[in-house]
Amino acid sequence: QEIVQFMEAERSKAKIQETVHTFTNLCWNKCIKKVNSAQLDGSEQQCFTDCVGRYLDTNIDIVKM
Amino acid sequence: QEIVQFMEAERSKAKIQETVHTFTNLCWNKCIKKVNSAQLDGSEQQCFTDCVGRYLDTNIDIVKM
Amino acid sequence: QEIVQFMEAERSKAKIQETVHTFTNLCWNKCIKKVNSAQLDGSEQQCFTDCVGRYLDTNIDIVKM
Amino acid sequence: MSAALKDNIKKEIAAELAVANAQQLVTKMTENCFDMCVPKPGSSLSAAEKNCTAQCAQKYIMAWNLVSRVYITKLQQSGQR
Amino acid sequence: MSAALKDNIKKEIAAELAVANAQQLVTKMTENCFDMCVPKPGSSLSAAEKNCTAQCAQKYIMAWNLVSRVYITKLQQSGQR
Amino acid sequence: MSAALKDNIKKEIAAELAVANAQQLVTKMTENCFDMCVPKPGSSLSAAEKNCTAQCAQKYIMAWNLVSRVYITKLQQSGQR
Repeated sequence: QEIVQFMEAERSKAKIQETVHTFTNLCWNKCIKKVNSAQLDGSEQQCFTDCVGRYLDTNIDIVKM
Repeated sequence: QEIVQFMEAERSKAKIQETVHTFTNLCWNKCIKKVNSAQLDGSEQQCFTDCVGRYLDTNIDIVKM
Repeated sequence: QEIVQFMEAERSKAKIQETVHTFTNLCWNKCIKKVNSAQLDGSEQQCFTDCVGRYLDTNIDIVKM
Repeated sequence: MSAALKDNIKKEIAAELAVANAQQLVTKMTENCFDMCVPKPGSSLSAAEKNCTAQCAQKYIMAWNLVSRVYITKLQQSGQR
Repeated sequence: MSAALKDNIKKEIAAELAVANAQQLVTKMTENCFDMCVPKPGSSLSAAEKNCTAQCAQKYIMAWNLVSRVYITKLQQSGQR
Repeated sequence: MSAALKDNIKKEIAAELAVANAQQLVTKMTENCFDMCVPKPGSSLSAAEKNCTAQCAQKYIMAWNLVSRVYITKLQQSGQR
């Protein structure tokens, strides 16, 4: 059962990573209009942080409705 | 076999619901430009009805080609 | 094992076709702005050819990074 | 298999389908309403954004129900299943 | 297994793949051509919309075939499979 | 099962997940960076397009890592798993 437990943990990790892919793609479209450097500048970082936060807030508000 | 039959029926229901999700999303983008109320007004209702209808017509025309 | 081999070949064919669907859709959005004829004219053909080529180049550059 | 057991299995299958359908609906609603109501996410949802999201979600459910009715009617008319 | 049976199985597998591929093509064509040719759906398809859709669908198939040729050539050049 | 065998199985499972995740990341990066950096594909990638793609890819990875940190923090705060 140690292996089964490990697989469960990996599966939940995979699910989280899948969501991270979805959010990165969605927030990329909102936050990055063009590419000027290889870095995320301060306002871009803020935009991604806010984008994920507000998306989750929106999701919670909708589920609670 | 009663259970098998029931599962078949549920599966075909799930397939229909999946199509309804696809159509709602697609027609939402065509019919709703901004949100002013919690209702679907008359012209929005007409737009969704026409969107589903013409999408199916287009699909049939393409298959018949 | 003849059947197994055949299935492998078919599966790899299916994977290629899946990629062709993805590329056709992606390049359609880049290359076709409106429909004036049932043919692909010369510049549209060039656009699809370049679109697939440059997409693969971009993919290779990213993987090599 | 007893009739009671069969009923239980049916209920479980139906419930699982209903949950999957509801999750899909919530995901699509969130995607579309976030996109429409929160174009520039800030440090918290404003009252206007919350209001827009709530209206949008209700509208989305109404649209889903309408599309469902229209599609099922079309399926029945064309005799497809 | 007899050669005839093997052949039958192969044909069935190939047919299933071909059907799945054709369905995927029809779905993508319908999505893209509906989007392009029917921007504002009305109570029925107009002659112009029907004409656009027919041209669009033929164009889409030509594009699919071209992309397929280009991609397979690239795969062969790079020695990948 | 021996501890060594268990360890091997775990390593294989973890490696498979890591590969799937990396492939998904490369696919999404290619899609988004090609879309942004190569609006009109020509006969080869220009220096400017290659430069844009390289910067875009690094930016995308930084964005992925940031989103991952933010999302996991939110999950922990809400006590969900």
